[in-house]
Order: sequence, then C-alpha cells, then structure tokens
Amino acid sequence: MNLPMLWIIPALPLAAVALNLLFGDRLGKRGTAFLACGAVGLAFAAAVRAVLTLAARSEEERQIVETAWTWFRVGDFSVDVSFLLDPLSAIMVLVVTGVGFLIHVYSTGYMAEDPSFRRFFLYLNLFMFAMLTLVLADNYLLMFVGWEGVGLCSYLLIGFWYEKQSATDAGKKAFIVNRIGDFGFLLGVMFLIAWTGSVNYERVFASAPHLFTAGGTIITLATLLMFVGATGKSAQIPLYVWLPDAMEGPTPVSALIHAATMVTAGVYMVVRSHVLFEMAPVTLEVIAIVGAATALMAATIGLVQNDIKRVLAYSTVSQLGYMFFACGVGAFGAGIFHVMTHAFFKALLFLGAGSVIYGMHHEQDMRKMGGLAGKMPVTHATMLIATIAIAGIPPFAGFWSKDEILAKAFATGHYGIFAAGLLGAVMTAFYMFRLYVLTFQGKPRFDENGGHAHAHAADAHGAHMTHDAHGHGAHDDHGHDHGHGGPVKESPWNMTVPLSVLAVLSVVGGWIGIGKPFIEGESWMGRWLEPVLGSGPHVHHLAVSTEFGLMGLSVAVAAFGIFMAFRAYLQSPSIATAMHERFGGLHRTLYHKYWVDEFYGAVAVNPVYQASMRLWRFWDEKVVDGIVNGVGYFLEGVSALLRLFQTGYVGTYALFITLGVLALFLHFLRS
Amino acid sequence: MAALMQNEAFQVALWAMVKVGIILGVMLGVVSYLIYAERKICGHIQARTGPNRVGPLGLLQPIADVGKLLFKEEFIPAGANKVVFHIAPILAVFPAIVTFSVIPMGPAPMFVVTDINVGLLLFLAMSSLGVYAITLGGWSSNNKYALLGGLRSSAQMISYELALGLSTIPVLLRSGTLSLSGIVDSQAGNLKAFGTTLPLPNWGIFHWYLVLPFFIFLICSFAETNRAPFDLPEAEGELVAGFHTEYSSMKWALFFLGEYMNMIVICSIMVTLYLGGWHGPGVDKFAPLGLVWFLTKLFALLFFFIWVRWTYPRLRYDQLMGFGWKVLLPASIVNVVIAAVWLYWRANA
Amino acid sequence: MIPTEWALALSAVLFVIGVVGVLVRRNALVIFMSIELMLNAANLAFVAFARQQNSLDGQIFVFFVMTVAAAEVAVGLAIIVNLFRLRETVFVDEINLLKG
Amino acid sequence: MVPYLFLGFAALLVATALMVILHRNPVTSALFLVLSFSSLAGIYLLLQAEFIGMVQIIVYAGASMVLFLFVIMYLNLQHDVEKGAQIALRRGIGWMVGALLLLFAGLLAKKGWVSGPVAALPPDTTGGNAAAIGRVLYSRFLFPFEITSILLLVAMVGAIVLAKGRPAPQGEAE
Amino acid sequence: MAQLPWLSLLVFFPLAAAILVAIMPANAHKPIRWWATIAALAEFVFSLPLWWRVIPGQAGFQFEEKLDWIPVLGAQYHLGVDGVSGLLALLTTFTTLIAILGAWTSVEKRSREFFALVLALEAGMLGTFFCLDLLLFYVFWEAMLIPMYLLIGVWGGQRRVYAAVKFFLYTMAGSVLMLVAILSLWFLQKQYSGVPTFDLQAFYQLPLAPSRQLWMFLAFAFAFAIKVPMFPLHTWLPDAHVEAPTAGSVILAAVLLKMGTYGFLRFAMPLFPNALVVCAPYIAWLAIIGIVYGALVAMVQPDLKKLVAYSSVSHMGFAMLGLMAMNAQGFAGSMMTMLNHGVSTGALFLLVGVIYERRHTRKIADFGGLWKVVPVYSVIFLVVMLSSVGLPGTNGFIGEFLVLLGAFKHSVPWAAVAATGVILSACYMLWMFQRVVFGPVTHEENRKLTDLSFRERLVFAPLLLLIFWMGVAPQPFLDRMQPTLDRVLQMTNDRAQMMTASDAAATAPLASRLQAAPAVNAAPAEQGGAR
Repeated sequence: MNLPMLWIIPALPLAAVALNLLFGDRLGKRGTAFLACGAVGLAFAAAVRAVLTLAARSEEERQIVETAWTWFRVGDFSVDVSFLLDPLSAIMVLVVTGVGFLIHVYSTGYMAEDPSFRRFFLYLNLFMFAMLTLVLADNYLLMFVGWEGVGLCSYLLIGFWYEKQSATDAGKKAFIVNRIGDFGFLLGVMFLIAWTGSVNYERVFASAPHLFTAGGTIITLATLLMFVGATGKSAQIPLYVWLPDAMEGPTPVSALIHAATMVTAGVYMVVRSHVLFEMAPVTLEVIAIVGAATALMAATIGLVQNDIKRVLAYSTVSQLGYMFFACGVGAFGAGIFHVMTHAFFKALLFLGAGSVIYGMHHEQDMRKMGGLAGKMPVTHATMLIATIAIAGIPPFAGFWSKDEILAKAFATGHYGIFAAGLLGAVMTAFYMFRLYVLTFQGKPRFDENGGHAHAHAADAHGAHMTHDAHGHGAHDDHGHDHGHGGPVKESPWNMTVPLSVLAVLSVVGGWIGIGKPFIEGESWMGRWLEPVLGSGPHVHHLAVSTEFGLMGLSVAVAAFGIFMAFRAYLQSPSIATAMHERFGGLHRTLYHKYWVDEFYGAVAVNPVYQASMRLWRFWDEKVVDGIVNGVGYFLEGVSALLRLFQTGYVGTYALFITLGVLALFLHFLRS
Repeated sequence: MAALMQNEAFQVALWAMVKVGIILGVMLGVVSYLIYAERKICGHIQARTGPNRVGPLGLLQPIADVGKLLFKEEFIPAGANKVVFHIAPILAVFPAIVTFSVIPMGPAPMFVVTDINVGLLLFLAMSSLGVYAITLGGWSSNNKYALLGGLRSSAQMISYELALGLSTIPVLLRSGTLSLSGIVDSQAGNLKAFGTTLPLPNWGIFHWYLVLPFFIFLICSFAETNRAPFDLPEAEGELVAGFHTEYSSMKWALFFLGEYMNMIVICSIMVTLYLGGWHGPGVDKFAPLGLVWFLTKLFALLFFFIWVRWTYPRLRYDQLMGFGWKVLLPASIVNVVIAAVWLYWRANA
Repeated sequence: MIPTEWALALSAVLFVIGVVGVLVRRNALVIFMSIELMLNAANLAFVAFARQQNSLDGQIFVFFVMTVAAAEVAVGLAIIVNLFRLRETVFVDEINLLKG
Repeated sequence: MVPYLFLGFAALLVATALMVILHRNPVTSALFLVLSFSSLAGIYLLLQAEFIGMVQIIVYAGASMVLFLFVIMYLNLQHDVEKGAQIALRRGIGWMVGALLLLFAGLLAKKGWVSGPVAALPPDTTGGNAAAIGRVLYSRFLFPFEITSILLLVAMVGAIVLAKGRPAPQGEAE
Repeated sequence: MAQLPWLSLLVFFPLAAAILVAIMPANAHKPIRWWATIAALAEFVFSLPLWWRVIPGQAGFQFEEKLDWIPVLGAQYHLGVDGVSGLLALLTTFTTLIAILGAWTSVEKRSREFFALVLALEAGMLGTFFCLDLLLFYVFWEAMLIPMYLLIGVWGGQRRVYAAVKFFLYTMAGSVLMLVAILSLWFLQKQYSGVPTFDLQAFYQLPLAPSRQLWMFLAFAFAFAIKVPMFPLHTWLPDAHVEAPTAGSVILAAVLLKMGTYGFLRFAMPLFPNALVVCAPYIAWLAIIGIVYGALVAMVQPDLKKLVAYSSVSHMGFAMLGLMAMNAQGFAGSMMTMLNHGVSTGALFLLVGVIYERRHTRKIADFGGLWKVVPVYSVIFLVVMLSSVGLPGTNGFIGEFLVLLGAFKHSVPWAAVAATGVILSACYMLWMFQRVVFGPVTHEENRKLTDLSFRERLVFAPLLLLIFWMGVAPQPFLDRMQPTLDRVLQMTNDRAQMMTASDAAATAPLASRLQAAPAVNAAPAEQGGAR
C-alpha cells in the first residue's frame, strides 16, 4: 500500500479516547489498559510504517502531505486539516509514539491501584492525540490545535488528583502560563498570515524570503512572538515557572509530557520554522541567550532541591535551555538531536524516579531515601545509565547531542554561551549524581520495614495528601493501601520493561548523531534532516583537533561534576552541610528558586487581581452603575419636585389645564 | 303697525299665538270636564251616579272644584325647598302644553299650531321632561312618602319611556318622517294588502307589524301618565298620595291638571301614530271634519283610560319594573327588528 | 340668519362659565355639571360651524359628543356615588388620595 | 325675529349657566342646568339643527339631568358650605382665569378665526334635518355610530358595577 | 410550499403556541411543560430548513414576504432571511428549545405564564431577525423586551425587580434614540425619493451626506451597543443575568445579546458607512476594553452567574471587534463568535442553572469537589468551559481566531491588546472551574448532589455536539454566512465611496481606509499604527 495514512496515527489514540469515554466503565482496568496501550502501540506501528515509506523515497521527495478536509476558509484565507510527514516530523512522531507507548505500558503498573485509572488513560490518550496532531500538522494553525490540546491535557493530568489543592493550582498555572505563550504564538502566526496569507508551512517558507527582508522589524517581531510561545510551552525564562510545579501530576505524566514530548514542542516549532528564524538574527540571538540563561538558572536551582521529581524538573528546564541555545546558534539539527536523546534519558529518569517513588510508597524526598540500589536492581541500573547519559559521558546518548550543541556554539563564536553551557554541564553532572547518590547509594534513611510513611507524610507528595487531610476515613477511595505496610521492593514487570527499553535507547540513541570527528561527512542524523533543515549554516568548520578538544573538555567537566557529587554526598556528607551553611543566603535563594514565583505573584498576579477587584467594585458598581443609578436618582429628584404639583386635588389639576389653555392662547395670539 | 302686519314672520307668530290661545282655553275646559267624566264613569262602573249636585247632572262640578282649589290655603311644609316646591307643579303642566303645539288636530297648517319636522321627537323630549315635576315635587316636600313616590315615579317613567320610544319606531319606519303631520298623511286612504285595497282605513293599527307597538305604547302610556294600573307614585293606600302628599290648593291642582293633560297628549299621540289621526270619511271634502274625527278618536281612548283605571288593580313595584324591562322592552326591540326587516324586504320586493 | 360669530361668542362664554365652575366649586356634582356645560359649549360651536359650512358633519359630531356625554354621566355619577359611600363627601378638596 | 329669539335664548342660557355655577344648592344648580340645556336646544333649533335640538332635550334634559337629580337626592346633599380663605382664593383665581380666557378668546376672535370656506354643496336636507342626519349617520358615519353603541354598553356595565358597590365585608364598620 | 408564508409562520407559530399555553389550566404543570416543549421542538424542526433551504451561495434576502402595513407611512410587513439572520434564527429556535427543556423542573410557580412568555419571546426574537422594515424592526425589538422583562421580574432572584427595571430602562434608553434615527431616515428617504417607506432595502439605496450620518449612526450604535453590551454600557447585563431564571439567562445570553451585533451588521454599518469609518476606532477600542475589562472583572466574581455574565461582556467584545475590523475575517469571526457565544454561554448558564436548582446557591465558595460527586456534570462543564476559553478544536477558537486575525489585519495594536483576553479568559474560567469542580468536597450539602438526569443529558448532548462540530468543521457555517457578510462589506464600502464622492466636504481618506484587507506587501503595522 502506498498511502501511508498519516491521519490514522493521531486518530488511533483519539478513537481510544472515544471508546474509553463511551464504554470505559464496562472494560475494567485490564481492558482500559489494553485499549490505551494498544492504540498507542498501533500508532507507533503506523508511524514506523509511515516513516519507512518516507525513508524509501528519494531525498527530494521525502515529504508526505495528506489533507483530510478544509478546516475553515474565510475570504482568501483558508486552513486545512492536513498532515505532513517529513524527516523532522518523522523523528518527532517516532519519539512521541515510541516513548509514549513505553510510558503507557509503564503507567499500567504505576497507576494500577488508582481508582481513576480509566480517566488517567483517557487523558493520556487524548494527550497522544494532541501531541501527534502538533507534530504532524502541516500548518501553524493545526499545530496550534495540538499545541493547545497538549496544554489542556497537561492541565488535566497535572491536576489529575483534583482533590489536592496544590495539584489543581499547578494545573491551572501550567495552562495559564502556557496561554501567555500561546498569546505570543498566535500573534506571531498572525504576522505570518497577514504577510504571506497562509499558515501552511510550505507556502509560508516559500514566500517568506520574498516578503520579508532578512533581519527586518516584521520578521523579528513575528519570530520573537513565536518564540514567546515556545518559552511558554518549553518552559524557558520567563515562563518556565509552571514546569516544576507540574510535578504534582502522576510521575508517568511528568515523564511523558513534561520531559519527553510536550515540552519539546517549543523546540520543534522553532526548528520547524527555522527558515523564518534564520531570517531574524536578533531573534536567534535572543533565543540563544534565553536558552543559555535558562539552562544555567535551572541547573543552579536543581542543585539544591530535595524532591526527586523537582530535581528532574529543573534538569528538564535546563536541558530545554540547551536545546534552545542550540537553535539560537543555528544548530537546529543539534537541537532536535538533543530533543530525541533527552526524550530517552529524561523519560527514563522520570520513570525510574517513578519506580523509586512507587517502591518508596509515594515518598519523593530524597533525604528520606538512600541505599536503594540493592532493593531495586533494575531501577537502579537503568537510572544509572540515564544519569550517565545526561551527565554527558560517552558513549551514552546525552554526550553526543550535548557535545554537538556545545561544539556548534563554539564554532559559531558564541563563546559566552559555550561557557555557560559548560558550566551548566558541570552542574548537571553534579546534581544528577547527587540525585543518584542520595537515592541509591549510602545507607537507607528510612524505616526499612515500611513504617515511615506517616511520620513525614505532611511534606510528602503524591496522592497521600488527600488521605492525610481526610485521615483514614477517606482511605478507601484510593487504592494505595499497599504502600503503607510493605517493605521497599522492585517494581512489577510492566514498569521495569519500559525502563530497560529506555535504558537501551539512552545508550544507543545517540549513536545516530555521531558526526564529524568519527565518521566522514555528515552524521546520519544530519543527513536525515537535511531535506528539512538544509545543509545548515556550516560557516565555521572546526578542526578535528578542536572537536576532540571540546569533547574532552565536556567529558572532563562532567567527570568533575560526578566526582564532586560522590564526594559531597557519599563520602563526606559534611561537605554538603558545610556548604549549605557557608552559603546560606545563596542556598536559600536557590532553594526558593530565586523567588521567581513570589516575584510574579507580587508583580503580576496580585496586582491584576487587586485591579480587577477595584474595577469591579469601583468602576462597575460605583462609576458606571453610579451614573446609571444617578440618572435614576436625578429623575427621582425631579419627580419629587414635580410631585408638589400633584396635590391630589382635582381643582388644582383643572387649574393647570386651564392655565395650559391660556398659554396656548397666548401662543396663538403672539403668532 | 301695518308694516308689521305685512311681515310674514309676524303673521306666523300671530297665528300661532291665536291657536295657542284657543287650544289652551279649550284644553283647560276639556281637562275640567275630563275629571268630571272620570268621576262620572267611575261612579257608573262602581254602580254609583257620580257627581250630580252642582248644576245639572253635576256639570258645574269642575268649576266648583276649581273655585275651591283657588281659594284653599297654600301650605308649604317645613324644611321644604321652597323654590323647587313652587316650580314642580308648573313643570308638571308645561311639557304637556308644549307637546300640544305639534299635534295635528286636522289638516295642516290650519289645525296644527306648528308643524315642525321633528314633532315626534318633541313629544319624546317633553315626555322625558315630565319626570322632573314628580321627582322634584316629591323631593322638595321634605316628606319621605313624597320622596319615595317621586323616586318611584321617575324610575317608572324613565323605564317605560324606553319601550314607548321604541314602539314608535316602526311607525316612523313606515312613514319615513318625524313630522306628526307627515305620519298622519301616511295613514290616508284605504289599506292596501294582498294586492287589493281592503275596506279598512290605512291606519297604523291595521298594519300587522304595528299592532304590537300600539299595545306597548298603550301600556306605556298608562305608566307615563301614572295612571292605574301603574299609579304607584300616588298609591294612596301605601304612600298617602305619593309625591303630592304635601301639595294643596292651586299647586295640587296644577299636578292634577298636568296628569290629565298628559293623558290627553299621549292619547292624541296615540291617535296620531296608530289611529290615523284626523283621517276619517269625508275629511277630504270638508277639512274641519278632521277635527271632529280626531276628537272622537281621542275621547274614545280617554274613555278607555278611565275604564282601565277603574277596572284593574295596581301592580307591585317589582312587577312593574320587571314587566317594563323584561317584557315590553325586549318585545319592542324585537318588533323594531321585525318591522325593519319586513319593510326593507317589501321595499325591495 | 344668525351670524356664526354670535353663536361662537355664546359658545365661548358658555365654555368659560363651565371652566369657572370647575375651578370655583368644590362640589363634585356641580363640577360635573360645569363639565357638561363645557361640552355643550363645544356642541354649540359644532352646530354653528356646521351651519356655516353647510355640512352636517358638525351635527353628527354633536350627536357623538352627546353619546359620550351620556356615557360619561352614567359612569361619572356612579363614581361619585361610590366616592360618597367611601368618604362621606362629594367635596373635591377633601379628597386627595392621589397626592404625589 | 330669529336674531331676537337667539338673543333671548342666549341671555337665558348665559343666565342659567351662571346660576348653575353660582347657586349653592346642587339641586337648584341642576335645575338651572336643565333650563340652560333647554335654551340651548332652542338655539339649536334656530341654527337649523332641529334633530340635535330635540336630542339635546331628550338626552341631556331628559336623561342626564334626571340622573343628576337622583344622585343628589340619593346623597341627600344640602347647600354647599363654601367659606374660608382658601375657597375665597380659589374663587378669585377661578374668576380671574375665566376672565382671562374670555379676554384671550375675544382677542383671538379679532384675528379672524371664525371665517372659513363654505362647502361647495349644501347637504341634502330633503325630508328634513333628521332625515339628512340619518342618511349621513347610516352611511358615512356608520362605523363610528356602531362604535358608540359599544361605548354605551361599556358605560352601562361600568355604571352598574360601580354603583352596585361591593357587599360590605362582614364585621367591618361602614 | 413556495407560496407558504414560511417566515411568518415561523414568527407567529410560537406566539400562537404561547397563547395556547397561556390558556391552559394554571396548575396543569405537566401538560403545560410538555406542550411548551413540543411547541418549541416543532418550531425548531420547522426552522431547520433554514439550514439547507437558505441557499448558501446566495447573498440577498430570500423567502421575502411583503404586505402593506401602514400604507400612509410606507411601513410594510416585510420579512426576509439571509445567511446571517438564518443562522441566528436557527440559534434562536435551538436555544429556546434547550431553554425550555432546561427549565422543566426549575420553574415551580406560574409555570404556565413562564412557558408562554418564553414562547412569546421566541416569536419576538425571530421577528427581529427576519424583518426588513425598520418600523417593524423597532416594533419587534421593543416587543422582545416585554417577555424578557417579565421573565426577569417575576421568576428572578432576590433583586429581580431592580434587575428587570434596569434591563428595561437601559434598553429603552437606547432604542428610543434609535427610533428617532429611524424617523429621521424616513424623512430623508421621503425627501430623496418622494416615497415614504421604512423598507430596509430602500434605505440601502439612500445616499446620506457623511456629515449627517454621524449622529444617526451614533443613535443606532447606542441602542445596539447597550444590547451587545459594550463597555461601559454593560452594567445591566450582570444584574439581569444574575437575577434572571436559568432559561431567561440562556436566552438572554444566547440570542438577545446577538441582537446588538446583528443590528450593527444589518443596520448601523451599511446604512452609515462614513460615520462608521469615523467611529470604528473608538468602538473597536471600547470593544477591546470590554474584552479585557470583562475578563478581569469576571475573574473576581464570587457568583457563578455573574462570572459568566462578565465573560459575556468579554466575548461580545470580540464580536464587536470583528465587526469593526471591516474585513472578511473579522466579519466571519464576529458572526462565528456570536454563534459560539450562544452555544457556549448558553450551556454555561444551563450548567449553573443545574446546580442552582439543586443547591439554590450560585456562590462559587459554596461549591468545590463536584467532580467527585457529579462526574458527568463536571465533564460537560469542563468541555463547555474549554469552549468558552476558546480552545482549538472547540467552537470558541474559530470565532476568536478569526476576529483576532481580522483585527490584526486592520490594526496590530487592536489584535495585540485583544489577544490578552485569550489569556485572561483562561484565568477566570480555570480558576472558577478549579474552585467549583476540583478540590475536596468542602460542603456537606454537596455530597448529596445528584448527577445529571436523562432529560438534562438530553439538553446538553446537542450543545456538546455543536461545540465540537463548530470547532472541527466550521465550514458549513461559514459557507452559509459568508456571501451575506461579503455583501454587507461590499455594500458598506460602496456606499461609503459613493457618498464620499457625492459629499465634497468629506475627506477622501475615509473611503480609502475602508478598502479591503491589506495587500500582501502592504504593511498593516503602519496602517494600524496610525490609529
């Protein structure tokens, strides 16, 4: 069959959603799980098939467009619901469906005890649909559908445990912050429509060079606005604040949405629009700086967080920063490469963390873990692989992509950004191994027989919050009883298998991007992406020695970070405590995430709320209604005067009538 | 003076004056002897002889009565409204006299004071004014019997006036004029019906659709004139003579006069409307014969009035009102409709 | 022939008398009568104009006015009777329930 | 002759009308009103409106005023008490306003309000005024004429309902 | 069928039904609501042909009916339908059906009068949409007020009388001015053509000096702006909505507010194009202020209905902004927003009504954790809320996007500021949703809440269907409205040019500003920046 049937890829999860919605209550947990995973698995298969079809074509024809129907058409402006598969979206679609499938499988284990099991998979499938729409869309508006759709699912999934105030707060925050980004994105797209008259990628990119002057105001403005959208979705400064809070959601969600797929949508969008961005050097500069700053800042915060998921969240923010500054320096391919590798190892990290949390009966504070290596061997092994991968040790996946980014930054002369990247890499290695050490090494800092849970449940996270708030009375709603008494043990197979698969990917996933110094010509990845990205602005070709030097440098800094982590947290924990005390102010600042949330609250949220209140209470009820009622009161006053004429005596009225006649007579007499 | 005599308007006025004078004089005489006749007839009905002391057959009795009344003491009750008390009796006579001016007692213009073209309306107008005398008389006397009598009377008269008025409508429909002379003229000749000329005069009464109106009119006339069996305003037995309880002397006489005058007027109207007026054999040859015919018919009716008075008992008040509103009024309305339809159909046939 | 002006002048005088009656008297009945006077003044003007205009329309109008007046009298008097029952007075200056 | 009659009737009319509003006793007022209506009927006759004249008497003098008298008698009204500064003031204002009205009307009349065009065709008065009116009334004005019957019906119902009064609720003092 | 006075039947059938319902025995609640529902359903089915019989490709009026009404004035009973009014009429019949069905159990007192009034209101609304005669329009416009006034005043909440009077007087104040403008148009028309007429199509041909248009436009605009309602004439809306019974709110939001924008589209804009050009920026900015302001104020409302009411202010601001953009996208967006708002806000009011019926409170603080108790309700609430927020894939997005696009083409600042409304709408809606539906059950009373009944699900099912249909495949809707919108646009532009040309005093740039959307190479930023 020659038709790749792209539409079926997003349609499969959607069908699962519909089936789940209609018949979910009759399926049972098994059925639901089977339906959800099956749909995504099939989607993955369909995606593989489609990509194979694509790959079979010659390089010039590597583009499949399928139009389903015209979404809407107004005047000369028309939008189609149509899908595009090209090398770029192929990578994304494979990552999304592949990682998504694994995480679905994992979730069947992780969420097994949750009473809202069905709802979870419903959301998850919906998310898959939205994400695939985003990735496969062939125009900005359809992409926006997915864009907002994933935001919605993110909102729903973060607030999955809706009875928990912090979870719903976080969901709301995620959605609203994303909306701020979307606002920019939408305006950016409107610039494109206003000038090119279309939202179709191909047409926009084709006409852009003729319509815009490179580096001109319009294109800069448009791309900057689109980048605002990307910062919202991909958690960059200044809109990154939602991502750490998003950890309130179930851990598989964090893995899927807030690590592997959704958050990379911004990067994908930027890469997708590279034609436009390349025309706006100022924007690229801004992206590079923002990316680097985010990478650094998030890394610093990640250094001191104690919640295992929060550390990972900041690490995600930081890694996303890397991807952006890759784009900023023009290394779009490197950015996408990092998106892919990051998807593998970060998903693995999150799933591993989930496994740990699961094993620890919903304990997320790393200070209360330790020594889990023996108790959870598979989790430990896979986590270690992922940690090494993210730290940037060859030949693990993370090394290749991160190194390519740094090399590109160096090659294009962004030395400041390169330096920031290196610094970030040190910190990354440090905090990731801090996490590893605190969790798996050392002595267990918990009651090994499982009596720990309640002692510190107050600051524990996860679904227990509700339980504690309600006491044991409401316990039966949630099925987490298993967690309170049993010892720490390895997770079931449906959780460990995905971990293992991802671990393999975290090792080998980077190899497709092995380029210059090792092989001749472009890397496989680069060649694959060439139809989309072009040969890229390879202005500065680095010497092989420089390349190796850079690699060595990055390996060295990573190793330094790892060493420091082991030293401070395993060998002599006093160092860590001493550091905390030594730099108390700094530590507090970092621990409180630079007080950015508080800053936003004080600068934006609260004033808006207060102003709204005032608008309502003062402007609406006093001024406008005051005028309205004032008219009424005025008329009442006039009436009160006129009342005096209404004596109630007929005679008076008669007199007035007569006087009126007299007046009329006078009028006629005068005329 | 001669010039004045030449003035046509003056001549008309003069003639009118003369006629009015004659009629007034004759009227007063007729009324006096009507009273006499009433007493006489009443006597005979009751197997008495009636007045027979003053003059031959008691023929001077009316003159004696007038004399007595003229010299009787005027009595005005305390608390009476004097002005109204004085006016009321005059009002009793006034409408009757005015109505006379339009009644054709013979061929116009000789035997009619003024032949206005809304004569029938004038009659209705005047008869409606008749209420005042009784109402005011009863009210101004400051006597509850009088007041009750007055109120009864006015209610009765107003009620029956409706049926009375409505019963004249078929006549008008037939004659097509409001002028009484015109109405009389329309009754000239012989009755034509069934395609032939019948040996009957062409009087209203002989047209089938005027029979019922005639009787309604007749009944209403009793009520209008406060005569038995509708003499409730006076009702000696219960109201001590009703509205004129407090009246005496000449004022009482005026009420009395008014009543009889009204009787004459209404009978004249009846003659005019239904009984062919002054028409009768030989009138076309000798006009004054019309007067004779007219008076003959009139006196026959008057006799009938007196006859009825002494034959029937008085009705109860609610019976009176019920009869007026529930029988006579609907009947006369129905009759109007029937007559209208019939006349319209015949005119277009 | 009577000049129309005469009739109109008479009508005006009659109307003014009615107006003055309404203004001066306090007895509702008399006020009512004064109103009737005014209506009649209008009627007089109608009739006068009808004659001047050689048209019957004015008289027809008088006819209608009379109908209205008759209805008005019936209802008005009923109201006054009711009023008297309620307030024991027919003096309009003792009745001001509608005072604003 | 006719003008003199007119003047006579007019004088009577004005005099009786004045008496209506001057006399303290409502009954007397009513009687004067009857008189003034009657004189007005006379004027109508002089103005060649015989039908209207008669109807004037039937309707006003014969029906309306009787009703007035009934009511006055029913309410048993005596002389109006009309004393006090307020009434004097009212009287002053009333007469002044009346005088002004008359003055203005006179002034207006001077400006030639009265004259107007005369209809081209005089109405068909065969059969007299009443017949002529009948012809117009039942052709051109048939609809309004029929409407007046509804008006009268409504007035009748209204008057009955109003005059009948509500049955006094038990235990409530009159 | 061709000769059948279909539109008249559509207008007067509900009225007849209302009369029939009104003469039913007062305490026969069950038959009353059954018959009312059947009547509304019949009317809806009867109006369905509007969807396919109003030929999509045809711009002009169809199914015209013309009868003399007041020949002396030239007023006619003139009905007709085109794409715009057809869609709005469908929305009307649909909403009425939904509202009646939704009010089944909530109206306990005087149900007979209630349903009769709702049906009468439907007749008034349909008449307003169909009539093509200005005097008739005015009559229907005012006639609509009365049932609504009574619905609020009799079946409302605590301050119903205040709200009803406010609603009535506000609207009256505007419409009186409109009447004056209509009359002056009539006089001008008589002067111009010698034939007195109130016919709208005749007025479309009437040239008006630009200098003369301004006050007439303002009079019309004032009336319509109150109805829309535009900031700052919106304060009747929260009160009316809060006090009105659920069905009243639904109809008020879904249809009555559309009268304002419809009035602009049909009357104020094509009749007075030059004045429009002068006023458009101001109106647009007012609309933008309304968008932001409504959203901000909605955010702090403690009362659910008030929140939705203020969100209406915000959404209708979008509709107005789209009209003022004066281009195809803006118009279509505005029209879509009208329909969307009808569906979404109507549904929101129904949802509020559902819980109000159960709990007799509308305070947000009195709820919380509803998801646990009434999951089906909550899911529907979620979908409707997202539609109101304008999530792509639901109906809300299409309208908002097109409006913003239209506005953007006209002036970038317009779109930029208005787009913040998108953010703010998410803020207030999500926050409200969080407080109502999420969280633990904080009030014991809420534990006993029952989920949607079959009837209620029946009410919401078509609404949800519409939400997705209009979001995913809005083209059928757009196809139906666009020829008409194009015609209005064309007419407005043509008239503006014609009259500018005829009026030497007018300045030329006015008309040129009305040219269609900017060409590809033109710089909208400069154009917009000028304002």
